[in-house]
This record gives sequence, C-alpha cells and structure tokens, in this order.
Amino acid sequence: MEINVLYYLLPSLVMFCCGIYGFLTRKNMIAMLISLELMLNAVDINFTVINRFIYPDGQEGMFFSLFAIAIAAAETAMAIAIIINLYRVNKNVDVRDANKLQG
Amino acid sequence: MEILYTIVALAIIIFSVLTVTTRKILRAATYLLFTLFGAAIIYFMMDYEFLGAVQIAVYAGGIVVLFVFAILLTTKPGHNSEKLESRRRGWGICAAVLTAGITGYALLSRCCSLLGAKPDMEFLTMNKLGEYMLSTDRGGYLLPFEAVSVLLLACIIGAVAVARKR
Amino acid sequence: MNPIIPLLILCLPLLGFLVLGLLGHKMSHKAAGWYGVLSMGTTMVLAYITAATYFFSNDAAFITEAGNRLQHIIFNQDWLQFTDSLIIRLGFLLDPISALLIVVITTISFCVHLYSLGYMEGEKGFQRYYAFLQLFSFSMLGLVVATNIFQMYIFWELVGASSYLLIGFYYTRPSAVSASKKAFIVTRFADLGFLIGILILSYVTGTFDFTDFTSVQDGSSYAVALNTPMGILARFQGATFMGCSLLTWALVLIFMGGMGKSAMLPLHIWLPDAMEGPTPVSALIHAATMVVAGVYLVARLFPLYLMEEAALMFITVVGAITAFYAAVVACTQIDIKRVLAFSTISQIAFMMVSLGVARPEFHESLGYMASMFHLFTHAMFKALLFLGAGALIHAVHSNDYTAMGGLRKYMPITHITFLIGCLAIAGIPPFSGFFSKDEILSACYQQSWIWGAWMSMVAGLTAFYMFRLYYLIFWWDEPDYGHHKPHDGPWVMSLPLVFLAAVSCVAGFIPFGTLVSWNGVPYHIHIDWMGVALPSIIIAVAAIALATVMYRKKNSLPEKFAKASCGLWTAAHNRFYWDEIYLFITHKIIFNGICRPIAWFDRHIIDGSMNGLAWLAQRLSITIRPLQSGSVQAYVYIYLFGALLLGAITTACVLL
Amino acid sequence: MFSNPLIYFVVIPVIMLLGLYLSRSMAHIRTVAVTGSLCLLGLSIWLLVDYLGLRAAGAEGAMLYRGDWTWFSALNIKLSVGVDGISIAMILLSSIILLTGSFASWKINPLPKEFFLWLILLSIGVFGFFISIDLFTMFMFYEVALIPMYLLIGIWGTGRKEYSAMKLTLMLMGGSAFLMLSLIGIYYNAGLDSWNILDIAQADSIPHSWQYFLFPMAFVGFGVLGAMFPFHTWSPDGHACAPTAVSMLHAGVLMKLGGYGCFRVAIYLMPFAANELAWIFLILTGISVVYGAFSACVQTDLKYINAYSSVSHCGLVLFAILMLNTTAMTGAIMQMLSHGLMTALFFALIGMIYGRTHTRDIREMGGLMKIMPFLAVCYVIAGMASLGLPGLSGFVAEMTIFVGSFQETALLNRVFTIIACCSIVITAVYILRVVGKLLLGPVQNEHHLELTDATWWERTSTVTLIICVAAIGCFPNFFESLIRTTFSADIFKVIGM
Repeated sequence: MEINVLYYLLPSLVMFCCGIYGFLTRKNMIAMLISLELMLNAVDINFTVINRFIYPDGQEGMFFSLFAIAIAAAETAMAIAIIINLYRVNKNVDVRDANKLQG
Repeated sequence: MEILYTIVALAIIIFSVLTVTTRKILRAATYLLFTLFGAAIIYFMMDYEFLGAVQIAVYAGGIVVLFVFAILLTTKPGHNSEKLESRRRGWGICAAVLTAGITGYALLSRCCSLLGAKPDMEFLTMNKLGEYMLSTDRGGYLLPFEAVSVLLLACIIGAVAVARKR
Repeated sequence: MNPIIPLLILCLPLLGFLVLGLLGHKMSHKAAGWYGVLSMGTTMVLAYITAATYFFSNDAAFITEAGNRLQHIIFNQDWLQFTDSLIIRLGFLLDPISALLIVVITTISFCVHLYSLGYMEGEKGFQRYYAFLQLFSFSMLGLVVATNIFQMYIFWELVGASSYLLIGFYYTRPSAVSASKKAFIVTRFADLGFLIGILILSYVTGTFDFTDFTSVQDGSSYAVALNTPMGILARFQGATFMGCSLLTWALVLIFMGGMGKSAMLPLHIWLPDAMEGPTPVSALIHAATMVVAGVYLVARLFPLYLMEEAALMFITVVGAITAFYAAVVACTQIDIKRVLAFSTISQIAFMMVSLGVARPEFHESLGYMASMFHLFTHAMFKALLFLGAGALIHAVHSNDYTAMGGLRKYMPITHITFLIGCLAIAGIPPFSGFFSKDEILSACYQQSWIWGAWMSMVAGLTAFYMFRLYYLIFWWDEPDYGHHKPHDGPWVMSLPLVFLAAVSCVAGFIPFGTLVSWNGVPYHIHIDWMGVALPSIIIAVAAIALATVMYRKKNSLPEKFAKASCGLWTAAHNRFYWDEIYLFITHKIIFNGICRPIAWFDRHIIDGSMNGLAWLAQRLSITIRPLQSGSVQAYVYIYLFGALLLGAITTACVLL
Repeated sequence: MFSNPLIYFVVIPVIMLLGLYLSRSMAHIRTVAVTGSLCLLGLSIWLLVDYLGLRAAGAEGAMLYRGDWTWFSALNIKLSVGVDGISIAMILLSSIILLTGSFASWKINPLPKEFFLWLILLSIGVFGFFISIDLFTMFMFYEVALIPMYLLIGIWGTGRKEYSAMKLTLMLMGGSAFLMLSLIGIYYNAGLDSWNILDIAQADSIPHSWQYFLFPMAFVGFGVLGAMFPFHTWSPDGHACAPTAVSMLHAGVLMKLGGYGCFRVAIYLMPFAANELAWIFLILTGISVVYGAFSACVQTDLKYINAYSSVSHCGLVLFAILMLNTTAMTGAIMQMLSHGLMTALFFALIGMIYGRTHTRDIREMGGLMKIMPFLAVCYVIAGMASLGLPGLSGFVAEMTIFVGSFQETALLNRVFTIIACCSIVITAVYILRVVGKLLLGPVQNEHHLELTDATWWERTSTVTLIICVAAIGCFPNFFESLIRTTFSADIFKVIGM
C-alpha cells in the first residue's frame, strides 16, 4: 500500500466534519470551542500534507500551519476569556443565552 | 510506516468522533488532546519535526490545559450535558455529511492526478527555519512573524481586559 | 449744455435721501425739514434753469433753424452691459416733455416739501418722511430724463418702491400697511407686462435707447421722426403672435406697465387705497407726478405707438372706460381724498384718451400736445386740491366730508384756493383746466364724434362731482366743531396753496403748442370756440348748477336721488365691487387655489415621496433584521450553506 | 507650492483650525474666527485686484494662478488650482459670508469651539472647491463641505434638528453618488488620463453617446445642492433647523456650489449634451422658480419663507445657466452672488429676530419696526433686494437673466422665460406679506416691547452684507464684466456661444 496524499486528507476531512457537527450541535460554548479546534487542526493537517506531498520545494503550508497554531492559541485565550465573562453574567456557558448581539 | 499510519488515522477518526459525541465535557477535552497528538504524529511523519513539536507544546500543552481550566471553572464536576434533541443532532449530522460529501467528492474526483508517493524533501533544519522566519526575502516570513507577535500581545492584553473582574 | 446742472438735478435729491436716511435720526425735525426743503428748492431752481435753457436758448443742440425742437442727450453713462448692443445707460435726455416734466416734478415736490413742514409737524418719523420724499423726487426725475427704456424701468421700479414706503408711512396702521402692499403688488404686476414688453422690443430691435426707437440723428441731437433710419421697425415685419403683430404685443404690454402706474382700469384699485399715506404724499405722488408716468411712457414711445393703430385704439378704449368709471365712482365717495383719487384716475384717463386719439394727420397730433398740456395743468390744480384737502384734514382731523361743512367761514385761504382748483378741473375759463381739456376734447372730436361726446360727458361729470365735493365741504350743513374751530394752516401750508392757485389761474395762457409737440415742430393752439369750447363750457356750467342745487344747502335731494338710482348709487359707492373681485381672485383663487395646494403638494407629495423612500429603506432593514438572530449556530448554518453551495457550484462547473 | 496665492485659501482655514484647537476662551475663539475670516477676505480682495491687473496686462489662458501638485499618482489625481472671474466672484462671496457668519454666531452656545471648528472645516471645503480645477479634488472638497453640515445642524440646530440634518445629508449624499458616477464616467470617457477640467474641456473628447448619460447625472448631482425641483425639500427643513451662521453659509455659499458645479462640470465639460438635454432641466428649473415662490407665499415660518424663496432664486440660477448664452450665464453668476449675499442677510436677520422673540412664526409677531428699527430696516432692505429693487443686487442679476434668456428664440425657452418673469410679482407678494405682518402694523405681543435692537456685532454683520448688496446693485458693470469676460469663446464652440 502506497500511502499517497489522499490517505492523509481523508482523516482530516472526517476530523473537519466532526468539528462541524460538534460546532452545530453542542450548546456548551467550550465544547463548541473544542469543535472549532478540531476544524482548525484538520485544516492545518491539510496545509502541511499538501505542502509536503505536492509542493515539497516550498515551505508555505508548513509556515501557515505554524502561524495558525500561534493564532489559534491567541484566539482560544480570547475566546475563553469571553466565555468566562459570559459565565459570570449568565451563570452558565450555554450558547443560546449568548444572543445579545441580535439585530 | 503503514502500520503507524493506520494507527494514527484510526486514532484521529475515532477520537474526533468521540470528542464531539461524548456528553462529558472534560472527556471531550481529553479526546481532543488525543486527536491533537495524532495530528502531531502526522506532522512528524511529514518530516516537520518542529511543527510537530509546536503542536504538542502549544496545543497539547497550552490550549488543552486552558480548556481544562475553563471547564473546571464553568462546570460542576461530574455534570453531564443534557442529551441532544434529535432534531438538532439530525441537522448537525446532515450538515456534516453534506460537507463531507461535497468536499470528499471534489477531493476524490480531483486528486487522481496528484496521487503519488511522498516525494523527497530537503531536511528542514532549525537554522533554516530560523532564517525563513526572520528573513524578508521571497519565502521569508518576517512580516507575519512580527504581525503574530503583535497579535499575541494584543490577545494577552485583550484576554486580561475581558476577563478581569470589574 | 454743461452736464453739471442736470447731474445736480438728479444728485441733490439722492444726496438728500442718503443724508436724511442715514443721519436723519441725529437731526432735529426742523433741521431735517429745512434741509429737505432747501435741497428740493435748489433742485427746482436748477430744473427751471435747465428747462429755460432748453426752451428759450435757441441753442443748435435744442432747436433747429426751422424752429423744430430736438432731443438732446446731455450725458449717458454705461451702467450695465448685457450684450454688445443691449446696454443699460444712465443718462439725461432733454426734450420738450422731459423738460416739462422736470419742471412739474420739482415744482410740486418743492411745494409738498414746504407744505409738509406744517402738515407733518410733530409726526414721528419726520426725518424718514423727508428722506422718502427726496428718494421719490430722485426716482421720478430719473424716470423722466431716461435715455433708454431700461433706465425708465429702473426708475419706474424705484418710484414704485418710494410710493410703497410713503403710503406705508404710518406703518402702525394696518390699513396703511395693506394699502402700501396693494399698491406695490398691483403696480408690480403691471410692471411684469412692462418688463416683458421691454424684452420683446429690445430683442427684436437690439437696443434699449429711445433715440433709436423714435428719432433720427440731427447733429449732436436727435429729431423725432416716424420712420427711424435704423429700420428698427422693419425688423418687426411679419413677426406676429396670436394674430397680432409682435410690435403691437410689445407696445400693449409696455402700456400695461403704464396702466398699472397710472391706475387705468382694471389696475386702478391701488390708487384709492393709496390715500392712506400722508396727504402731501398723495398730492405729490398719487396726483401730480408718479401716476402720470404711464402717460409719460406712452408719450415717450409715441412714434412707436403711431406705427400700431391697434395699440393706440387699445389705449383709447381703456382710457375712455376708465375716465367714465372713475368719474361715476367719484360722485358717490364720502372720503374727500378718495373723491380726489378717483378724479385723478379720471383725469389721467383723459390724457390717455388724448394720446390714443392723436394722429399725425389731425393737426399734427393735437392729442399729444393736449395730453402733455393737461398733464401740466392737472398736476398743478390736482396738487392744489390735494394740498387743500390736506389743510382741511389737518384742521378737522377727518377724511370724511360728513365731518366737514360750512368751512368757508373758518378757512378762507383754503376755501378760495380750493374753489380755484375746482373751477380749473371743471373746465371753466380762464382757469388752466379749461384750455387743456378743450384741446383734449378737440382732439377727440377730430378722431370721432363718439369719443368727443363721451369725453364731454365725462367732463360734465367731473364738474359735477368736484362741485359736489366743494359744496359738501364748504357749504352744506355745519357740524359741531366743538371749541377748537378749524382754521387755516400755518404760512408754510398756505404759501404752496396760493402759489399753485396762481399757477392754475394763468397756466392756461402758456403757448403750450410752441413748446411741446410730438415731433418738435411748433404747433399753434387755436381754440375752436363754437365747435368744442362753448358746448363744453355749457355742460360744465350745467353740471355745476346741478351740484349747486343738490348740495349747496342741506337737503334731502341727494338721498332721494340715491334711492331713485336703483342700486347704481350703491354700486358706485362700492366702486363697482372691483376690490371684492380682486380680493376673490387673489385670496380665493391665487392664495387658496394655487399657493396652498402647491405648498401642500410640496409637503406631502414631493417631500412625502422623499420621506417615503426613507420609510421604505427603514421597512426593508426592519424586515431583514431578524436574520441577525444573535445565535452563532444559526449563522454557521447559513454560512455553511453558502459555502457548500459555492463549493458545489465550483465543483460542478470545474469538474463536470 | 506655497508660492501660489490660491493655496492660502486652504492654508489659512487650516491655521484657523489649529488656532481654534488651542483656544481657551470665547474671546480667543472670536479672535481667531474674525481674524482668519478677515485674512481670507483680504486675500480674496487682493486676488480680485491682482487678477484684474493681470488680465489688464494681457494675461492669457482660461484660468490664472495655475498650479498642479500630484497627490495620488496612481489615478492621476492632482491638486490643481486655478481661478477665473467666476471663481473669484464666488471666493469673494464665500469670504464675505464667512466673516459675517462669524459675527452672526458671536454668542453661539453650547460648545462654541467645536462649532467654529466645524464651520471652518466647512469653509475649507468651500474654498477648496472653488479653487480646484481637478475634478476629483473638487469632489473631495465638495464632500468636505457637505459633511460638517450634518453635525452643525444636528448639534446646534433648533426644532426637529436630527430629522432635518439627516434628511439634508442623505439627500445631498444621494446627489453626490450621482456626481461621483458622473465624474468617473467623465474621466474614463474623456480618455485623457487627466482629471483636469480645462484639459477635458479643451479636448472635448467625451463621446456624445456618453454625454447623454453623464450630463443628466452631473446636473442632477449638483442640482440637488442647487435646490432644483423636485430635489429641493431638504432646503426648507434644513434651513429652518440650522443655526444662523450655518443657514447663512449654507444658503449663501453652499447652494452656490451646486450652481457653480452645474456650470463648471456639467455644461463646461459636456456642452453637446447640455445643448441637447437642456430642455428637460429647463422645465424643472422653470417650475422651481415659480413653485418656490408660490410655496413661499403661504408659509408662516420665517425660515421656511426664505428657504422657499431660495428655491425660487436658485432655480433662476440653474435656469439661466441652461440658457447657454453669455448674457444669461453672466446673469446666473450674478444671481449667485446676489442671492448669496441677500439670503445670508435674511438668515442673519431671522436669526437675530429669533434670538430675541424666540419664535419664527410670523403670526405671533408684528410691529417689530417699532421695537427693533435697525433690524427691521435691514430686513426691509433685504426684502427689497430679494424682490428686485433697482440699486440693490437682485435687480441687476434678474434683469441680466431675463434679457439673456429672452435672446434664445426657441418657443420653450421663451415660454419659460416669461413664466420665470412672473416670479418677480410673486416674490413681491411674499416679501411684502412678511414685511407687512412682521415689521409693520401694531405690536402683536406685549412682551416684545421689552426687546432690544441690534448689538454691535450684529450691526457689523448686517451692514457689511447690505453694503455688498448695494455695491453690486449700484455698480453692476464692474462685476458683470469680470464674469462676462470669463466665458471664453473656444470652450463653447459646440453650443455656438
């Protein structure tokens, strides 16, 4: 069995779709955030894999993933800060209660 | 290699599914950790050792810990989230499957020409990585690097500002 | 001729206006008054010098070897250039009629200035009053010496404005305010016609200058002639509009301006109301000078009018109807100033008719000369009558004859001078009115016996209503005057009366025809005693006799007569309801029928549609607002749907 | 760059802004505003004199004091400046009104500093607009002039100020949108890679088919600001709610931007379409003239009366511009000058009267002549100027327009000229109605008897304006020749002027 690019992309696709499912169905905001991380990771994997398999001469995909990880860290920190703040207000982390931004 | 691949692929798929299906939020975080490890292993398999290391250090070591703290702060121990109503789950599955279908179809119908074994790649040493990171030539990433550093600073301040008690 | 004196004639009153207007409130009443009187007196002397120079100096610029009088432009300064040929100039045109008019204006104006020292004594706004008088004198002088029709229009508007200011002098009195407003707006409406007429005339001829319209160059001056060498009128050839030639339209529209200022039917309604102004103002503006501007305008353009019989016919008809109408109404008015106002309308209409019937083939346009003659004599005796009325009003503090009666004993000077004025206007020789009116009637009879008979009848009515007024004031029944018996005014008021009365006695003997004629060719007056003069004297005497019978002593004849006239008296008393008709048109039709709907339309339709657009935008945003539900997962569903759709389309397009 | 005198029309206001920013007291603010306005006025008078001198010395070219500085090279956008007689007349007008406006807002309250900041910013836009000959820069200054209006009305206004400010801004922005489209269309279709008005006009290279499309957009775009029927409704509401100085500047200067733009952009650059399509706008503006006048007859709010009268008078400006002949266009520019001055005078006086009586409803006032004779006399003079009394500016402007318009032989032009002439009667009606009700007659309200007459700064403001109005009215040929010589023959070759 020759392991080609498809073999790496398919698990990441599954991971991505799980992220979508989780994001759409969970009510706990932290769980949604976790799903978000899943999707992000799936994308990172794709970048790396495609970089490695198809454009081995450049490093763009790798660096993209690298920065994405850094930014994901920042984003998570922010998101959790916001969630905790919302928790202080709402006494829960249910996303349905965080709808103050409606039109 | 195939064995390792198989294990990692299965682990990623299983733990991803578990992450989003478990009703205990702390467990979800744990499964996420495993998934992240799986991703790190893929990076290692792609010969990007530094990326893999960063994945483990930042994600597994940093983010997941953050999650755990957050979960412990916001949930009572042993508390299960309520069962999902089926309509919600149905729509979620529907969306996920649809995404998988369309993306997968595109992938499968397009990738045939790209299939091939992993090509050789010049080993990316830490020296080189550093040069890439701090050079302004073509293929240099000084600007995003600095941008990210500013962003991180902003996030730190922002997180403190948002979360601090009034 | 040295332009300094003519320039001073214009500048002194203007300076007087500026000085009194800007610094008047710092002056005492006496200082302001005397400044005005002296300024006007100087102007009068200068005007006399100018006129005398023009008529009697035999300068080649003013009169040809053959004795024909010429038009001479003393100065002509470019004021505003529209195109290469259309230039408004401010200048000084000296010709028989302008020389005549500056004499009339400055004389009457001086008399009024002097008279007002007594009449307006102690009034609030005394300085303002004199400033306005000066402004009016300036504007009127500028009007008569205009070298081009646009200069005339400019000063035409200025006299309108100064008339507005003077009528509204007692501005706290609502009736004065509305009268001044009415006067301005009615004449403004007429001026619209004047303006359009000017536009047509200037567009076709390419010039504003009177000398281009009516004259041929003769040395440094111009001689009035029928067919001008520039062939300006030839340019009108064939140009017609709605069945009339363009020239007719232009002339009739220009005459409309004259109808407004000279209070011809149907634009006469402002003049009776204008009597709300101080009486000396009525004497100056609304009897002697401004109201004859329309006559002057027609006379100025007379050679043009001669080209168009239709326009002259129109003038005749309007004049004849107005003369009769005003005379009838004058017979029934109670307010003595209004009687005089209607009498003025009637007399101006006489002048108009006289111009309208004038033709070169009849005694070299006798009517033209007669009209100018009557303008002159009328200015004198009507100013006299008004100033006399002012003295009466000053004495009894009321405008109505019902408050007067038997005054001959208390106010002898006023009585005698007023009687002279009445005799003059009634056309009794040897007073001036007889001569001028006789010329007019002769001119009418030459045109057609219809006009002659009609105007003779009006002349009879004139004699009747004037003596009705005279008897009602000075005879009739004496009301209770209380302790303060009326008495003659101070000498500043009496002097102008005596002076004007003297002029009215002798003015008829001026050989007017040698001074003024339509084309400058001297004309010798000879009175047709048997054909015209004697019958008109008989008519006048008969009318006076009737008035004597009816009004000399208090009796019930007038009331019986009024009752017997089946409503005619009431109708005439109400001026045949012209005011009501105008009120209906302006208020009901224009104000409520046009202005209000337009304002409503603007608020509700135009602005409404703008607001409607805003409302639509707002509704739209309210409608799509729920899409922004605040639920993150809903956003993701929508986003995912869009992303998948795009992905599917891309896939389908690229891969299939 | 700073050797060009024109640039100081923008530099001085900027320095004024700095000065205002540093001001600490009302006295400082007034000093800065008045000194700066005086500098601007002096500069404009110097410019007029120097311009006439240069022309007399035989200076050629459609514009003098030319200068070009690129500030956005990718799109060839430059700061191009240059003036001709028309711009100079407009600049003079603006500086006079800015000065008198500063005097009129002597006691503005609250936030005087901010008020003047916005006012000066607005004047930067106005001056910049009049000196620019680069389409894009011109448009930029145009927007700079419009936006402060929102805040000036919204914050310092009276009555339904938010509504009016919003309406005014939105409608003018709507016009701007048309304008922007049109300007870009002109730029690309002229094919010169230049936004310079003179270049485009001389090349006359916009295809005729495009002109049919671009001309109406440009004309409507500027016409909204020129209060053209049916886009005039911002004017009554906006003026009614604006504070005095803003009304003055807006009606006196900003509405002139509309007329000036219509001439300078729409007609100057697209003479072909102007000739072909003039009839449409002739009808609209002809309606404006009588419509505004009729509407003014029944209003009871002083500012509404004046706003509708502005609609009528500004309609006459656009009307005359569309006649496309030198005399009528000269009249249009004269009318802009004249209307700018007299409407500023009107609004100043209305502001002063309102400041005393606290009402603008003419039914609640009367006999003010007795109470405040100075203001009342000034009001009568303004009214007389408005109804076209000879010797004041209104007359010469209107007569030039009528005589010029009547030179056009087409029936439509004739008919609408006569209709427009009728406005002189209607104007007399509404002016005299106001004068009669407001100033004359008995005193309506006993409390008004205690009111005072004008203060020295109010007198300065009004007397300056009256002198200007009378100067134009008495010596029109000076101004008319300045403007008439400006219409250079070669640019209008298409329309045969």
